[in-house]
Amino acid sequence: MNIGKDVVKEIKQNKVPHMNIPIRSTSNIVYDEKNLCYILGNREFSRSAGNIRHIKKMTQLVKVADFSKQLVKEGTRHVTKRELYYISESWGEKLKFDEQPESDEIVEDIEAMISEPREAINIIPNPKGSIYGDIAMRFKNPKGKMMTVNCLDTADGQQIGPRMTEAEFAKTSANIIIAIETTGMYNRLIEENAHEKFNALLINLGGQASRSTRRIIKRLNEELKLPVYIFCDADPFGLHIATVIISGSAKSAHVNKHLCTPRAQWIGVTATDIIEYKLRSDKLRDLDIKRIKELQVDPRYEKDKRLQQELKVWLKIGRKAEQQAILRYGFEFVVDKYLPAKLKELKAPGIR
Amino acid sequence: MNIGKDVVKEIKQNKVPHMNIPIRSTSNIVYDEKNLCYILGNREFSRSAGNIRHIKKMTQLVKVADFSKQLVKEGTRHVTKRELYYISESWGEKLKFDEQPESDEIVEDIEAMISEPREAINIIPNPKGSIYGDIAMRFKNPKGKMMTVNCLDTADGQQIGPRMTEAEFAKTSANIIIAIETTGMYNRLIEENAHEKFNALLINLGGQASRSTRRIIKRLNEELKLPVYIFCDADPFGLHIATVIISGSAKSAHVNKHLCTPRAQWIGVTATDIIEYKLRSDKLRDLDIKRIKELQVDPRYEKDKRLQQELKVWLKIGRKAEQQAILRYGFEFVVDKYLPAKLKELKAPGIR
Amino acid sequence: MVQDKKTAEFFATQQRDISVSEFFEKNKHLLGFDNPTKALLMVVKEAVDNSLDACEEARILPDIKIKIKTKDNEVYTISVEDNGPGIVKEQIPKIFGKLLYGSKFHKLSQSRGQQGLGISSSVLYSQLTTGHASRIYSRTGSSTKTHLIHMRLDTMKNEAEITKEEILSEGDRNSMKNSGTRFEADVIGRYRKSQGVDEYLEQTAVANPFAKIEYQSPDGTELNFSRAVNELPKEPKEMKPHPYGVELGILMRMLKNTKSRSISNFLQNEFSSVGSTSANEVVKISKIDEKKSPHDFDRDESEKLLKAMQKVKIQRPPLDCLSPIGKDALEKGLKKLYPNAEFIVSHIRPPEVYRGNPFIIETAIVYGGDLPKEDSIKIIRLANRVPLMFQAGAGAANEAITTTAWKRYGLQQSGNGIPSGPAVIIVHMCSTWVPFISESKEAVAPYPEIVKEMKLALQDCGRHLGMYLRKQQKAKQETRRLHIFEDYFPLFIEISKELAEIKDKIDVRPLIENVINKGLVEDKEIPGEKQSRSSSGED
Amino acid sequence: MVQDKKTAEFFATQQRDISVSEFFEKNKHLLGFDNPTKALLMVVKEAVDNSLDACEEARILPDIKIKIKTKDNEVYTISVEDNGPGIVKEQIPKIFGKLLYGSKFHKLSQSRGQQGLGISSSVLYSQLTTGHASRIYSRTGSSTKTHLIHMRLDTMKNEAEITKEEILSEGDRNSMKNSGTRFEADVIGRYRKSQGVDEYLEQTAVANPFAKIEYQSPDGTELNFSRAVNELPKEPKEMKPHPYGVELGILMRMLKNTKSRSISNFLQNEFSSVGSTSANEVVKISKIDEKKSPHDFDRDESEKLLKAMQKVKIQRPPLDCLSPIGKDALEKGLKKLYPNAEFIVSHIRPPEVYRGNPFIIETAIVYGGDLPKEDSIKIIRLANRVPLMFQAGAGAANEAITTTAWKRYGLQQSGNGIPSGPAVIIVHMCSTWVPFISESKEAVAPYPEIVKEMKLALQDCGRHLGMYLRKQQKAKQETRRLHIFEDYFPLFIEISKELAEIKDKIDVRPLIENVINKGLVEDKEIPGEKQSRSSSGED
Repeated sequence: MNIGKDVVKEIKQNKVPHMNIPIRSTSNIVYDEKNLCYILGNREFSRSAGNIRHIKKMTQLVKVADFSKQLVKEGTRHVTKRELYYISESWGEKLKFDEQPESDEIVEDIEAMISEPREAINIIPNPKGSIYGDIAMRFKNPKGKMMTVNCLDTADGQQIGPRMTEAEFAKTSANIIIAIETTGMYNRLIEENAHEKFNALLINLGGQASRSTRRIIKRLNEELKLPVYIFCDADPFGLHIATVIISGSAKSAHVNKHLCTPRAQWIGVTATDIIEYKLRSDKLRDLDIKRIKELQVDPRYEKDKRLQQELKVWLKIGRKAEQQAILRYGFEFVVDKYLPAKLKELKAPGIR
Repeated sequence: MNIGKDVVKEIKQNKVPHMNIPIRSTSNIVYDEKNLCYILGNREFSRSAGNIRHIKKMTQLVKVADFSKQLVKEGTRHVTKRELYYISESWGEKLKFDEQPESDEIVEDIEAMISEPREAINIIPNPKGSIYGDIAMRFKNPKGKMMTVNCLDTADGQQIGPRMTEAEFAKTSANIIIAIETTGMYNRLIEENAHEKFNALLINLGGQASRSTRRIIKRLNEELKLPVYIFCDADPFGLHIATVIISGSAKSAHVNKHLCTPRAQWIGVTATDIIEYKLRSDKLRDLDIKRIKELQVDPRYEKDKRLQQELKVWLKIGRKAEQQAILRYGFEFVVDKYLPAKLKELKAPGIR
Repeated sequence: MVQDKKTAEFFATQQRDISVSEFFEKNKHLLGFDNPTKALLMVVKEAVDNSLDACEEARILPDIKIKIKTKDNEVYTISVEDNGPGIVKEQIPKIFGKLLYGSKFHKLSQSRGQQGLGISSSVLYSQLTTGHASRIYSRTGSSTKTHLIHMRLDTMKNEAEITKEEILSEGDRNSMKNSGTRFEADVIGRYRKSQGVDEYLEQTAVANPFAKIEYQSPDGTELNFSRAVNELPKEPKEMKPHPYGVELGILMRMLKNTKSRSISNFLQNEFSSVGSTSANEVVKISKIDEKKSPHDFDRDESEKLLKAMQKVKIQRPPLDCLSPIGKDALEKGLKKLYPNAEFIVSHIRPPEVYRGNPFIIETAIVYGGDLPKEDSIKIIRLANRVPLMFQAGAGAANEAITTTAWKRYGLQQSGNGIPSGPAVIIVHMCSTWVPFISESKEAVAPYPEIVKEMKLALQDCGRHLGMYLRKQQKAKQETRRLHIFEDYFPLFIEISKELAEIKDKIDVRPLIENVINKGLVEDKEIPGEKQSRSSSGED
Repeated sequence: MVQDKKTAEFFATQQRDISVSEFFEKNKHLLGFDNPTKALLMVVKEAVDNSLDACEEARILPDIKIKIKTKDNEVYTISVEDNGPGIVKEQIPKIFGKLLYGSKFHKLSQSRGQQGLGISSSVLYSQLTTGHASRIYSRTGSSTKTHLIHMRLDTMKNEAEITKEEILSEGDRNSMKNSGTRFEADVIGRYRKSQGVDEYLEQTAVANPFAKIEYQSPDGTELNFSRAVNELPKEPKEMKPHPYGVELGILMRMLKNTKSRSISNFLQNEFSSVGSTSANEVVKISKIDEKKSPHDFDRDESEKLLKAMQKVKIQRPPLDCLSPIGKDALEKGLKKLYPNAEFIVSHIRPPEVYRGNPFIIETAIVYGGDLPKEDSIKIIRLANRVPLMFQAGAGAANEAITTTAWKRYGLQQSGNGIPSGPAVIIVHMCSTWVPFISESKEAVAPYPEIVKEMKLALQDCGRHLGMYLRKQQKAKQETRRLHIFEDYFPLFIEISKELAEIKDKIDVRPLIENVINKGLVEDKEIPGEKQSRSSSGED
């Protein structure tokens, strides 16, 4: 972080200090063919300490940067954005934030300036999700001591929190990762021994994946070369969950390349599955239809024939289903028939 | 469960079979001075197999009862209410449920008839929450094998799922339990080593406590005689979270006595704390005020002088705060000053 | 600036009479000639109303022919012909060429036209916009010949200006076949299908089911309404004013002009519903010398008399002055217009009185068939058998309909709005004096007495509609009852056995037969059965 | 049933004239006498309008006294007195005792009364409800004496019926001091404070800031409006019709009645804005022989002439026939009525034309002071200086106000509703012919040309209001600018040093002084600064 140094340099040259901050609005978001996700373009805007609309924000920005620098140095503490907002009160009247969106914006400005997700400076998102399966994790406990835990030795999986997100992967026998949208289906797969049958790590997303979960999926994929399969509800929201894991969101374009897993694959439940398995379904809402039409022209998926085909089917049948609707065939069907067929189609390793 | 036997008995007597089901509407909810919570009264209504408005529901009820009886026998599977709804499709046109509220109602009818929570028949709520601290848990893994895990040996705590909820408590050094409303504050307390400082198990409620979490708190309290302290936001919703753990909710009057922990205590954040610690606060909404006024006349808390006093203060100041607002005094304040003062006031064991 | 003061004498030279024609010429929008679309309709409407009135008074079953032609979609030639009694030649210039001239104004009786404004204002509008004279053909019987009079209206004098007179020979193609009147005028207008002449004639046919109406529209299509009933309605009688509806100024004038010598005779002769008993009671209460001649009453005595008249209980006005459409005729007319309707009901209220004027409300509802299911219902408003085409939102019918709770009768309604569903509502008011909210007779003023009667009539129709719809509903359910029982009972026993882990064979057929035969299959809700559920759809 | 056919001859005996008084007696709601509350206001309004018209025409600064008394809250005695020129005795029965009589109807000029209906309908209503004669006092100059005439209206003849005549001696307490007219009538009415006489007079004072108005209300309170300006407005001139506003029927009548011998003279003499050039052009385009006498034009030639008149470009009507309140007088009048207002602005539009009638729109906005902050704004609608009290929702002003986007001018507005805030909006239309939507003159018809002018005027007032409100806002911000800079700059450098882990002492004071002295402190947004945020307040 050269933010502070740049300021001091300008002062010493008797200049009014300024800061260049990458623009995060949609106009400056571009698709990166190399990383296969949206990233920020080159455009920046400049804040000047001589502009009274900027000086307070700039002061708060260097304060937040300084604060998180201390956190990183210390090494055991993490704060959420909400905590940061409250802690700012201890900085006095001039520096404290009046509304949380103000501190949130500055955190994002810093992320964009340093080109790293905020987790790197110990400002963490609220954790959500858990992991189950044979993998030993090495993590630093709150007192700084290194410990190891195997995610198969726990009752219902390991909670993905700040320490888990940063853990080292000590050892695993798994071949693949299955990320599951709902807690219900995650528990189902545990109880049906899917982790053994597919030699898999099961990750419970608990709805839209939190940044911690996306980060750990990316790390498992890159560091251990484990292919990732995403198993969601058969609706545009489920598909959205998958696409965010795969290519990130426009909102987080400034940190996408640290969070997304471009080679992850969407298992379904697909629109074709709704027909083929005669799943209990509901009508698509207008919002759903709008979302599908957006995805049809999204540059990230233009060339994905399977996805495009499914989007067409969706519009045609006009219906959506939950992943648990597969239970109409009883408990075992999902691991005995549905997933094997899907994983085979996607050429997952170790599946005949 | 004698439901099936009673039916067969009546048939053999050449009678049209009927079922008596405790009435769960507000008119039949009474306060139980012994268990210190709301329970159902004695009133029941009768369904007759000769009434065409009843016969389908009765048939579905015996089917659900029979289905969960098989789950319990088998011993490794649990279903959520949503899963039950989807699974009912495999029972054919006559028995399947058209809408989830229909199956939910029947599950609750059964709970009321057998006077046990549905967890007892392996129909589980979605798990939420986690535990951190020194306690060894003995649980049965999905393959039926008994395993042990210590909640201190995990990175971010043990997820509270179906297996954790039923686990045996093998060993603990803890003196007390602190249940925390927000994930943010839970992580804060881990990172500030509250579990060591107070010799405590930390339980993350993640908002309103799920039934699994309430159940495990009750078991820890009863089986290990650990006193429970609940640490929430300073608003009527936070207070509500505490009161549901302590005395259950009207909605679950039929199973309250299996879920609530009457001796658990509310730490705060209290209305007085908002003033005393000058916490950042928001205006109470109309709904909040209505809730406070209801609590003032609730028979469960009529005699709780501390609570009544706080309710008065609340109405007077007309404001609410989040528990993280205490961070205005920095990271350590909550474990160095705030909680010690509170626990001392509530006479927690081992606190000077 | 020096102000040049003008004196009262100067102003006196400036003041003069304004003729009623000049007034309405300048204010033609007040008569409904707001714009070309409405003007076209108004001319047709005034002529048709006059024709129907003339036929009905002469006890002739009306046979009305309407033709509208246009070459340029700007100037329209309108022709309305009836088979009525015709008009004697001398009267034609007055009836068609003078505003405020007619036979109905000074009478209290139910009729379409009332104020003697309508047809002459059409002549006025015609000459104002096209400069053409209007043509009136009249034949008073088969023994006379057809007279044709071309005329304009001299607005300054409020008099007809005859430009040409002809007597048509029997062979002339314009000669009338029998007695009757034909009115022809050219106006600048605009023709449109909805809310225009077509709809007006359709509704006129409903209101006058005894009339035959043939219509040729500007685009050449023909619309014919044959008679739904073959009898004229009972002729409404003329009535005298009712004591409860008279104002002091009017009473004073009546006292001055009466031929009665005693006050008791005055009351009995000049008012309706007053017999000798009530007349004497009025005199007694007024404390005026009963021998005093009505002509000698001063203002204060008149006021005493008026107050006394209002204190004494006097019978309602006579009812023979009103002629409603009638339940049978109304329903027949509607059946003709809506041949595919599923259900038609009408209701006629007993006569009521507002401000001394007797009136009767009739309503009807048409349901189902081809009517659109989603739209707001269609409303047909009628006053003395004349359709009201504009200002639907302002009148009494609108208030009565929107303040009625239609949901309970099976129609959709959001808030206090117009209900929606496949239905038409008809509201008819007939009275010796319909209180319109403007001269162009576009809506009935929402007096509470009138709105109340409309609501009562609508509620009665609504109840019948509701009963019909519920009956339809019930029949469907009934057939499903036994079916359900036979379907589920064996399954229930089967699963219960499995749950109880009992393997015995149990034959449930006898029990089923027994229950069905004894009629023990129930279909009712049990108190307490509705379990409270604060939320639903948990995971 | 045997139907007794009635013949045309029989009907001829039934038909007769209807007098205009009889017509309006029966239809008094059309003149605004709908109910006692409104009737009381109408009588005051008609008398005050007449008084103001009389004074203004006679170039006398008006001094009007209104008294309303009641003993029983039922019968009200209304007295309206002015210092105008008085009325010569012979004219009194016609002006007060004949409907449709007056000096304004046949002229095109801006005046309050137009149709000669108002004051005589008050006499009519008075006798109808109380039976009393009305009293008219008149003195035409200090050299003459006060005449007092008691009269009723004979509705059948539409004529005054004088019941008593007096000449008052100078000492009589009812004698007028100078020239003027006093009108007294008794009516059945109901008095209420809001939307009644009090509010009408308040608005009249705004519209006529040169008038002095003294008012004693039925409950005894006195309300006095002194003059805001001491000069009468310019006297509006009478105008001839404009060629663009004439209809064929009218043109034909004008051709017949003209004294001009040639068609070119006819056009120049009988119409406004037509000179010899345009007259000749019209004749040329019409292709009619220019020597033809106007009296010899037939219908088709008249039509050709009319079409030619509409093709030729003719100047606007003359503007001296209009007399707006004027920016200065209007603002002064408002300042008197709202002495604590924070801001008053008015705007007067250049004259415009609808259907050949010239008109001017004036608007004003009063802001702040004691006006309620949360309510809908108050709207004062004026037409030819007369307040319009009813049917606020129907008229042009309402349409203009609700379709204007007020938010940008600093007033609250939800959807297309009446804006809210501490403001009053005044909309005045003056014209030689105001198109009312009914005779009772309750609202101006929303013709597009009129609504457009109203909107333009309102938008101008709105812009000034908006500028004022923004200026107020800006001044506050300015003072905070430097303060912020001096506050934060040293802190910013301090923390930056800490972040850079640089311990050097840096004196930033010179840089601060430098920036401030060179005026380099900025206050502007940078493009791109608004970072997109789809959500906020994450945990």
